[in-house]
Parts: sequence; structure tokens; C-alpha cells
Amino acid sequence: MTVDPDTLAYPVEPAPEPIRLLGPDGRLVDGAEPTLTVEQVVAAYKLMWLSRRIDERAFNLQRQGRLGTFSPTRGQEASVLGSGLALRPGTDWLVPQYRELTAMLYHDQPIDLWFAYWMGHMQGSATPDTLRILPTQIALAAQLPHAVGLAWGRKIQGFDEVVITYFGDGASSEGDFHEALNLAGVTKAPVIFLLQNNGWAISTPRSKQSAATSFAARGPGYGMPGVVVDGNDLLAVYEVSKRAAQRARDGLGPTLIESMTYRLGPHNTADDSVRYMDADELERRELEDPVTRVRLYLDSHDAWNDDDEEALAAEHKTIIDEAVAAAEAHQPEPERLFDHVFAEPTHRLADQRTQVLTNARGGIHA
Amino acid sequence: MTVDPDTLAYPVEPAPEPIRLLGPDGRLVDGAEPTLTVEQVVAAYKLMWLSRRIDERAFNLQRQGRLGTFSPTRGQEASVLGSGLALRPGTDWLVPQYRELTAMLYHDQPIDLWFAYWMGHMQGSATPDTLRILPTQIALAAQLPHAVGLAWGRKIQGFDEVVITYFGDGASSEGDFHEALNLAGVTKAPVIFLLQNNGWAISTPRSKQSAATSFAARGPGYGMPGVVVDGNDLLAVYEVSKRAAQRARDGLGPTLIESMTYRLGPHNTADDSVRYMDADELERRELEDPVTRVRLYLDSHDAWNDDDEEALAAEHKTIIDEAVAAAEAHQPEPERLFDHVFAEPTHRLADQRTQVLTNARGGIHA
Amino acid sequence: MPEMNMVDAIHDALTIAMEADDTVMILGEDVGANGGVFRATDGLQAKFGEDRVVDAPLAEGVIAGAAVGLAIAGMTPIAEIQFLGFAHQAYHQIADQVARYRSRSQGRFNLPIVIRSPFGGGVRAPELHSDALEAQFVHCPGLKVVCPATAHDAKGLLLASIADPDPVLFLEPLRGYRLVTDEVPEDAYTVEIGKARVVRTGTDITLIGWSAGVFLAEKAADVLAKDGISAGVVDIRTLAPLDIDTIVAEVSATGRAVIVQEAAMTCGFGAEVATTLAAEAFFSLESPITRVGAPDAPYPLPGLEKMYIPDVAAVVAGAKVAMEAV
Amino acid sequence: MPEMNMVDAIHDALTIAMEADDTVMILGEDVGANGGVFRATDGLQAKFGEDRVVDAPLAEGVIAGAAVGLAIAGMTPIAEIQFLGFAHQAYHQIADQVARYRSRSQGRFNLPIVIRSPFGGGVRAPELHSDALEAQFVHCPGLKVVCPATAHDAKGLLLASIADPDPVLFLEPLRGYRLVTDEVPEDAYTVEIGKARVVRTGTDITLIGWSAGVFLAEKAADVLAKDGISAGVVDIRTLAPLDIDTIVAEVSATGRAVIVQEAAMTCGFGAEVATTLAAEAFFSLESPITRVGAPDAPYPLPGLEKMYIPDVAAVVAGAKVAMEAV
Ligand SMILES: Cc1ncc(C[n+]2csc(CCOP(=O)(O)OP(=O)(O)O)c2C)c(N)n1
Ligand SMILES: Cc1ncc(C[n+]2csc(CCOP(=O)(O)OP(=O)(O)O)c2C)c(N)n1
Ligand SMILES: [Mg+2]
Ligand SMILES: [Mg+2]
Repeated sequence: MTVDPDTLAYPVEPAPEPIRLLGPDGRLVDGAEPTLTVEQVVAAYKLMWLSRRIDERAFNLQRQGRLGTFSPTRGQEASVLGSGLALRPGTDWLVPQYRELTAMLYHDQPIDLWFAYWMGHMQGSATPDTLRILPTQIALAAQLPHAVGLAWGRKIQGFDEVVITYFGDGASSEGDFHEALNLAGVTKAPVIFLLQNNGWAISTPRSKQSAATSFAARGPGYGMPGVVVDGNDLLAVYEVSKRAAQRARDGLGPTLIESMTYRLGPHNTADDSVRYMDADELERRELEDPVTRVRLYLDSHDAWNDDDEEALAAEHKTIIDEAVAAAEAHQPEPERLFDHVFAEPTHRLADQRTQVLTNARGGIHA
Repeated sequence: MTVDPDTLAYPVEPAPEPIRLLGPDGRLVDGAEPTLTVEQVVAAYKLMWLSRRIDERAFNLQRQGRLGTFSPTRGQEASVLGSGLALRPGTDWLVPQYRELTAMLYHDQPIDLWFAYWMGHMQGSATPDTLRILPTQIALAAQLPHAVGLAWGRKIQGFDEVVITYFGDGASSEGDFHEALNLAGVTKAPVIFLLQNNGWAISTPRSKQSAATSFAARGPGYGMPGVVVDGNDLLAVYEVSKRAAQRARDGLGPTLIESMTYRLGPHNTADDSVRYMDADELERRELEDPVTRVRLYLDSHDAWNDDDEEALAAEHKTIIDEAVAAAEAHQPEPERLFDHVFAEPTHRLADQRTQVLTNARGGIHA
Repeated sequence: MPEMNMVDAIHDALTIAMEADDTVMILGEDVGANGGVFRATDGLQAKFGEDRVVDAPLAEGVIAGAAVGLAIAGMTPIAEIQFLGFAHQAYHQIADQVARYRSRSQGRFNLPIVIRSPFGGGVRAPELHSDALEAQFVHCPGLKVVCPATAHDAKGLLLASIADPDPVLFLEPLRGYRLVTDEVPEDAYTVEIGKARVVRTGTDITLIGWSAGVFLAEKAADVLAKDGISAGVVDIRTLAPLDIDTIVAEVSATGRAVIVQEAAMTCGFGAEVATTLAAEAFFSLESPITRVGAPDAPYPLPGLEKMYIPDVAAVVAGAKVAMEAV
Repeated sequence: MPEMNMVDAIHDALTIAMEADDTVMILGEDVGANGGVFRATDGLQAKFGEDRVVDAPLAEGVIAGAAVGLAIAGMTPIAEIQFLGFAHQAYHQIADQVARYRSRSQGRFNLPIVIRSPFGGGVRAPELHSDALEAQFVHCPGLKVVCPATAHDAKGLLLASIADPDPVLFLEPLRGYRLVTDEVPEDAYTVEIGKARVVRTGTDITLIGWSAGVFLAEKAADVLAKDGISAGVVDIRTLAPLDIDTIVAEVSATGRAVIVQEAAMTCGFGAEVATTLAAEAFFSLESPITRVGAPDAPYPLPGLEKMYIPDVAAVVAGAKVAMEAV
């Protein structure tokens, strides 16, 4: 027993230094021992660029009125891909929010469906059965309980699968965050909570989101470790995620990873971030661009050159052109409104379906 | 920056020792320096007994069908009173759940209204304007956001007031807990979160409620310190609460206190705890009864004797008899259904009111 | 056939479902050693183990939300919300996740979830334990809402709900748990979701209810019979989907209808029934449809609940109004 | 009188209220430097300070729940929920705390809270941003629900809501924010909560709507006029309390009614209006009341929303059905 009543069993402490293997200059930090091979890093680098180019195309399409409101992953490619790489596509599960494109690409997300979804075509929601990615989640943090249930349910059935779920610094304030992490702790669910701290929730800065010096400090309050990593360092994010996945597979339960990254631009296509973001800060952050960092690393290994870069750009253009064309080819299929509400439509729904499909207008009367 | 990817910035650590000044044997722990005077402890002791006797009476009345389902405070008197003592009745605010009778008594809760409420009389809800106790809250943890808003709102207006809110280990799993503590951290609201860890949420043991080794570990995740105290030690609970109140007044914001106590009996009058509670464990816990502990302490100071005890019992009997009689004198006042829905009843409500008050039956037709 | 009360019938259905299918699991507050605060899951944890009957942490949101993930994982989760009032803590998960997941994934992820919850008043419970909130959930596309009024239907509809590939909110009338007793077949059987039950036919007026409202309607029909009024009773039984045809058929025969809901009047499920009925049986109606319900006030403390929730006299009074209007 | 769009009218009301009363404060997501995602609070933080215009952490439950405490503390909180769909995350606080606190404390603690939120579809927003969920809140005793359809009413009703000693859910038609423009007096004024607005009188049929439903009703009335049908339009304006007398008066004159809701049909607010209207105007009704609304399916992705939410043609079609039935 402690007798001093001034004892704070859990004082507020300064934020820890994030784990980093690769510096913004593309050099390994002293003592760093990355386990990703250079070939793997090359593959990752390609995906990061693909992701960024899809982002750019989507942004342009939105400006042309050909795509709806969407949130780019720009700046967070290392954060989402480094973690996604630690899981096995088709075996392990990705439970996304909406800003994890790079990880989804690694886990076989069809690009045309991605475009279709953000264009507002419901066809984009119909993903292949082999894809172990849950639907994009618009309600912040609402996917966290799903991730826990999924991980727990697969574990109950004896499967050796890991679930990773992504969410932002803003979403971490929702009650769902708390309830989900607490249940994960109790059930020792094999799940990784990848908190992408990108500094902003739309216009709300990190400092107003929580007085916690680190979000990862919340882990022990649920009986799980909290890890802080440089989210713009692909190698570091991979290493900590790999370890979290291993712990999950070993029956040691969940891990909370706070990935320190930065949103390099507006929240989404509807956002005017000039209203609240400091231009100098943004410029400074651009220097920590996770894609550049990997390029510098590959340069130092003579594993990539400008010709490769050009070839890649051309390849990506083709891929994206095709995906966009496929996505834009979708026609409205109004039956999609009705056919997946239940396995069998109710009488009422069947009547409403007839009305909508018969008349070329919106809504119904009764 | 940290280079070792095995670094867990926040590992799961064993629970800390709670702060204790007074042992179960009624002796001060070596080095303990309580600041409550013996006279104050005598006054507290009386309240603890009053609380326990009200509990007992209520339990009996329930068994006779004269009172509804209610949850006794038995075993948690030191936990709620020690903390309640650190605040100023009529100045500071109590935001209760439903198991904080002893603290409410110190903060001037009229006993007859307490009985009336649990008897189901709406008159019991009409507390005097001077009482700084919010209504009993049945929805678990729902009062936590209110406590934060209240503390914050009084602070904005320049008042020097502190809010304490009570809730259980079970309630701590609700999303409201998380959202409230996080907002309190950000606003530096002068509020004390007094988590009564009594080992149970109805039949759910602490071990199934959370994998956290300590609930207090959650404090830093909201930018506030977490304190662990022996909740059956009146002196210790008082000391840590006093310090938390002082921090709040000093503008340092909220504190999370985990008060380690035990529910000495069933959850409520409808609960059959034999189904899930271990009888031996309960017996062992009875030995840590917080009331006995204070009596032993007073004995060692020659501050209380059996005559005092007898006189007190008689005094309490009179008080409780009177309160029960007053509570039972209430007649149903059906207008109470309608008159406090809005400042002015809507037309529809006024019509419904007439219907209910005119006809001696339940419900309405339209 | 054995007589059984409603909570035993529910217990029976849960046992049958868990025996028949390993993926069926129960999660909720106090469902384990305690067997649920009303004993609906009594002994099931001992029988099926801690993996299949789980005392969840106290958080309704994640009870419903984890059920989504469990269902995707291949389980058949039966979540218990201890009292329906606390389903508000999970409303975002129920309305926007549980109910919409099949549609969101365009058929890929169907969720065979049942959310069981007792609801309704009349047992002098503390605040927030007694509200009849069914309408708030019927107005959630993608969710079925089932409300049995007999032990027989409780068992058959619960087994149908568990077998249903889509999410069902299964609402149990708290005050009927032990009071309602009727004949319940021992074996497994299902009652079709989407079919109302004609409790009795009448010639003068039709009383329409669900859950505890049926208890009132039946008693009111007895009282009306003494006054020479022949009142039929329809138990809607499943609110979503609604079997309007049965209701229209009955009301077309009598020309008059009373709808009994326990909930606060405005925007209750009675309004939906009345509107649909008025649209479909407009020319058979001889008098305005009467609704019986609670006032538009928060559910009071126990001392006033008898004045708040509708009783038999209110249904009789409503029926007389409908009979008198020409 | 200046012309103003709806979001400017709301901004104007907020400014007036904050200037007039130091206790008025705004809290919500992105209401500060960003001025709200629709700019309803543009510049208010700069003007009134960070204590009075607060960027809350991202948690709707505690935005509503803290408002309870702030109100008890003597503040007049105006909480913004960024999109009504996310009020589900706060449903337990709104339905059981905000709405019931006065009654729970038997009059001691009244809560002068306004919860503002944009709602409804038609702007191709992402999932869960477009639902018309008003009925889920009308069925919460203790809550007022206000739904302006014009800039004029938005300002006047918002000022009335802020002045109201009780909680008001103030719902703003998202797609009308910039599209709806009308004359708005510069000074402070209030529009009474609980009074419907007769937009135009008709002789053949009455179209009844609220919020964006009024936009449709007005256009439909124009179309019907070309077909020789004289359609009146009533803007319900405040759903709770409901001004049924105005509606009954209009419908009694025409004998026919169409109710336009944007929400999914079943259990929407239209059912309440239809039921009450049918009960009170039974003998004037020449044909069944027709409801126009969305199907009972989750709100789709933008590509299908035009087929989902009712349009002018649907209202016209509904009116024709009501005209044809004899
Ligand atoms: C429950 C809920 N509340 C509000 C919103 C509106 N909204 C969309 S994104 C966003 C900010 C999210 O911030 P964060 O979680 O940090 O993720 P980021 O966008 O930075 O990746 C808000 C408030 C929402 N989608 N869901
Ligand atoms: C939101 C909510 N969910 C469920 C309940 C039902 N319930 C009442 S008390 C209780 C257990 C509470 O445990 P804890 O928070 O530890 O408090 P204690 O009773 O031990 O003081 C439960 C589940 C409730 N009142 N509110
Ligand atoms: Mg963010
Ligand atoms: Mg407890």
C-alpha cells in the first residue's frame, strides 16, 4: 500500500519519441534494422505512387463534377501501407474508415470499384467475395466494434487471422473507440488498432481533440500496449505492425498503434483548409513526405531511377485510365436500392420497388 | 526518436498499490498523516451509519412492497463520503449515479425526498433549489457529460466551483465515460471523476469488465492524472479527493480517481447475488467493512463508545421514521406527468392532461 | 402440449437454436452466470461454455457493434440489451450499421443478428426501464422488428428470427415474461415473420395491438362483449414487415378500428398502422380510427405509471368513441 | 427588406443571439476557425472568442451531453451536429437526457438547449449524410422539433428556439442552405414555435410538407395548377408541437390531402400527420390521405438518390391519385 496521498499512480507524462527507422533524408537511423527487403520496398514504393496518382485523379474528377466528395490519402501512404503490409491479403482483414487507399490496394481492392464507389455508383460497393476488406465506413469509429467482433469471431472458430482497423485522431474521441478497445482487451481479440494521427479532424487540430500527450497512452487502460511510430516512415510502421500482428496471432490480443503522420492537404474535396491550416506548417510538413522518403532510400540502394519513375507513371496512367473508364461505364441500377435491404424484399418493399422502377421519378406514394 | 521497434511506449503494467492511510484494523498506516480531525471523523462516522440505516430500512420497505427496486450503498460508504467531504455542500456540485447515498446526505439531500423517489413518488424528484445535487441517473455513465458541461460552464462564468461525479466499474465501459473524460481534459473542467470500483456490475465481475490492470490507467489518455485509492479507507479517499478538488480549483483540470471498494451484498433488491458471488469472498470482504474501520479508529482515539453508538441508533431511528412517514404521505399527483415536460404544455399535451386528470384510468385515446 | 410462460419459451428457443447450430452465440450484460436479469439465458453458459454465452462489458454500443463483426466472421450472434431504453446507447450501431450492412455491401455481408430486449412498463421499474420505443426502430430501414404477445409466438418467432439471414430486433413484453402462459410445442418450430394473428374475429369493431397491447385488447374485447359490442382482436406480431392485409381484412368486416400502443402517442407505431389502414380500407371505415396510447410525456416514476400507460379502460373508452362516431 | 439565403439567415440569428446574451454559446465540430462546414458560424469565433464558440472533440454524445451540464450551469448552449445522421451517436443523450431533464427534476432544471443540424438529401453527399430522420426525434417526449423551409422562418424560428426555455432540435434543410433565398428582416424577430404556415390556399387539394418537402409541394402545386387542379400548400414548420388546427382547416376546405415527407415511408412523420388529420377531419375527407416519401430502404449512394428521395413528379402523382379516388 501507498501512504502518500500525493501519489499519482498515473501522472500525465510527456509524449514518447516515436519509433523511426528511416529519416526524412532517406537514411536509416543509427541502429535501424529493417526487415523489409529492398525489393519489397520497391513494390511498396510503386503502390504509394499508385495510391497518390489515384488520389490526384479522383481530385480532378471531383473538380470536373465526375466524382463526389472524397478524402485523399495524400501524405499518409506510409502510415496505411506500412501497416497493411504486415498483414496477409486474402487471409487477414482490413476494416477501413475512408482514408486508407494504399493499404486497400495492397489488399487487392479493385481500383475500378473504388472509383465507382466515390462516383456514387452502388456497383462500387459490390466487392468480390475473396476481398477481405470491409466496406468503407463513413460514421467515424463505427467500424471499430465491427473489427473487434470480426477478430473475436474468427478466433472463436479457430482461424489464425488478424484484423487491422484504421481510424483518425478525430474518430478516437467517439465512444465507439472506447467500447471497442475495451472489448478487444477483454476478449484478447487479434486486432490492430491503427490510429492515424494526421494532426487534424477536418479543421479541428490535434491539440483541441484531446489533452492526452499521446493517444497511444490509452492502450493500457484497455489492457493492451500502446505504440507510437513515425507514421511517415514506411519501414518503422511495417516493423511495429508486424510485431502487433505477431502478438495477435500468438494469442496476446490487441495493440493500439498511434501512427504520427500528417494530412498534406484539405480534409476532402469540399474542404477549404486555407481557412484554418497554417501555410508554413504545411510547407514544412511537405518536407516529410513519406513517398519522397522512400524514394531517397531506394536511391541510396541504387534500386530506383528516373527512368523507372517515368515508366511507372505511364503504367499507372494506363491502370487508372482503365479503372476510371470502367467506373464511369456504370449506369444507375435502381433495383440496387431494393434488392439488398433483406434477403427477400418485404411486401411493402416489393411494391415500392415496382413503383420506383416503373415510374421514372424519385420517391414513392402510398 | 526511438529506433527499436520492440519499444512499447505504453506497456501493460501491474496495478499500482492503492493509497491507504487507515488499515482494516483501524490503525493508521506508518507515515500516514490524515488531515481530518477526530471530530470530523466522528461526524463522518455518524453519516456512514445514517446511510447504512437508511439502506437497511429501504431494503426492508422494498421487501414489504412499500418501496421499489433500489441499490444499497452498503460497503461503499467510505468511498462516497470520503470524496463527498472534500467538496463544499451548497457550493460544489454532486453528480450522482444511484449508489452515493452517504455523499448525498453530507450534501444536504433531504432524506424524505430520497425515500419518496425510490418509492416512486415524483415528489421525490422535486429537490430544493439550494441543493447542488443533480438528479439520480439511471442510465449508466450518462451523467458524466453533464458533470463536464456543468464544471466547464461554471468555470466559463468565473465561479470557483468543483463538480464531482460518481460512477461504477461497469459504467466505465460506456462510450459516455470516454467522451466525457476527453472533453474534460481539453476544457480543463474542474471535475473529479470518482470511479467506484466495487468489483461488480450486477453479476459481471471486474475481470470481465476490462483487461486494464487499473481503471485509473485511463487518466493520462485524457490528459489527466489517475489516482488509485483504498475506497474503504475514509481518510485516504478524503485526502486524494481534497487534492483533486484543489487541482480543479487551481485551474489544473480534472482527475480520475479509482476508488477500490466492494459491494457488500446484492446489486439491488431484485438481484439474487448468490447465483454468482462467492460466499467466502463476500465474508472476507465483510472484514474490510469501511464503517467498522472508522469505528476502530475512533476507539483508538477514545472518541466513540457503545453508549454513543446506542444513542446514535436511536437518533437515526427517529430521523428515518419521520422521513419514511413523510415520504409515504405523498399521494399520486398525476399532473406531475404533464406539468414539467415543457415550461408551457403544448396544445396536445394539455388535451392529454385533461383526459388523464378527468378520467381515472391509464393512458389516453385520440 | 406443455403450458409455458414467455420467458421459459424464450429460454427454450435459445436452447434449441444453440444445440442445433454451433455458430449461435449469446452476448449481453449479465447473460452468463446470472442467466440474464430475467433468467432468459439461465444455465446456458454452463451448458454451452463461456465462448458461446458471453458476459459483455457494460456497453450497449459495442454489444450491437461487435455483433456486426461476429456475423461477418460467420457467427450467429444473439445480442441481449438488458432493457430497451438502453438500446439508445447503441442506436447508431443498430440504425446505421446493423440495419444497413447488407445494403452497404450490396448483398455481400448479410448479418444474421438477433437483438433481444425486454420493453414496456407496468412493473414499477426505475426510470428509463419501461419505455415502449418500438417505433424508433421500425423507422430504421433494413431492420425487422418482431413483438410476440404469447409464449407460443415468442418461441416460434425467436426461432424464425435466429434463422432469418437478416437482423431482427426481437422485443419481449417485460410484464408478460411470467404472466403470459400458453401452450408451447416442445419441439422446434417457427412462426412466420410478417404474418399478423387474428386473435378473435368481431363484427362491430377491431382492436389492433402488439405485444402488451394485445393483453389489453383481449381484455377490452371481453368488457365490450358485456356491453353487447362484438370486438375482434388482431395481434400485429411483427411490426416490420407489417402484415397489413390481415388487418385490412378484419377492419373491412367491422368498419371500425382501435389501435392500442403502449408508447407515447405522437409518432408511435400506431400512426403507421392507422395511416396505412386508412389508405387501404378508406371506403369501409365508418368512423375515424382511434388510437390508444400514452401521453406525450416522459415515462414517469412508478407511482404514476398506472396513469401513464394505457389500461383496459382506455381501450374500452377508445372503442366506445369509435362506436359512437357515425 | 434584404434577400438572404437560409444559411446566412441562420448565421444572422446566431449573431444576434450571441450579441444579446452573454450566456449563449456554440459548440460543435468545426464551428470555430472553419465556421462550420456550411459556414453557419462563419467568423463567430473571431468575434465572440474561443470560450463562446467551441470546436468540440469529435464526439456527438458529449456535445449533446455537455450541453445539459452547460445549461444547468446557466449557459444557453447551441450545439451543432454536423449532419443529422451523426445525431444517432448522441441519441441516448438527446432522447433520455436533454429531453427528459426538466421532467426528471420536476421543473427544477430546465434546459434552454438548441441542437442545430442540417438534414436531408439531394446534394450527392457521402453515405449517412442525407437521411431525413426527424420522426425518430419527434417520438421523444420533451423535445421540440423545428423545421424551417424559408430563410425568414429559419431566422425567426432559430431566435425563438434560442429564447425557448426548453430543448429544441432545429433541423435545417441542407439542400436549401444556399438555394432558398427570401426576404429576411434585419432586426431580431421570432416566429412562434407551434404555428404552421399556409403557403397558399387551394380549393381542390392540400399539399402538406415541412422543410425540403415544402419546396416540392410548392413546385407540385404549380404543376397541378397547369392541369387545372387548385392545390393549397401548408408548411408544418414545427413538427413538435404540431399545429394540427391549421392543417385541419385547410384540408377541410379541400377534402383531399397529400403529405410530403423526404424520409423513408414507414413510421415517418407523415404517418402522424395523416393519422391526426384523418381523426380530426374524417368527415371532410373525400379520398384517402396520400403520403409521398422515400422507399423503406437505406439512403443510397449519390448515384441513386434521385430515385430514392421524392421529387416534384412524385408529389404530383400522389396528388393525382388523391384526386382520382372518389
Ligand atoms: C460519427 C461522425 N461524426 C461526424 C462525421 C463528419 N466528419 C467526417 S470526417 C470528420 C473528421 C475526421 O477526422 P479524423 O478522425 O481525424 O480522420 P481524418 O479525416 O483526419 O482522416 C468529420 C467530423 C462523421 N463522418 N461521422
Ligand atoms: C446504459 C445502461 N445500461 C444498462 C443498465 C442496467 N444496469 C443497471 S446497474 C448495472 C450495473 C452497473 O454496474 P456499475 O457501473 O459497476 O455500478 P454499481 O451498480 O456496481 O454501483 C446495469 C447493467 C443501465 N442502468 N444503464
Ligand atoms: Mg485526423
Ligand atoms: Mg460496480
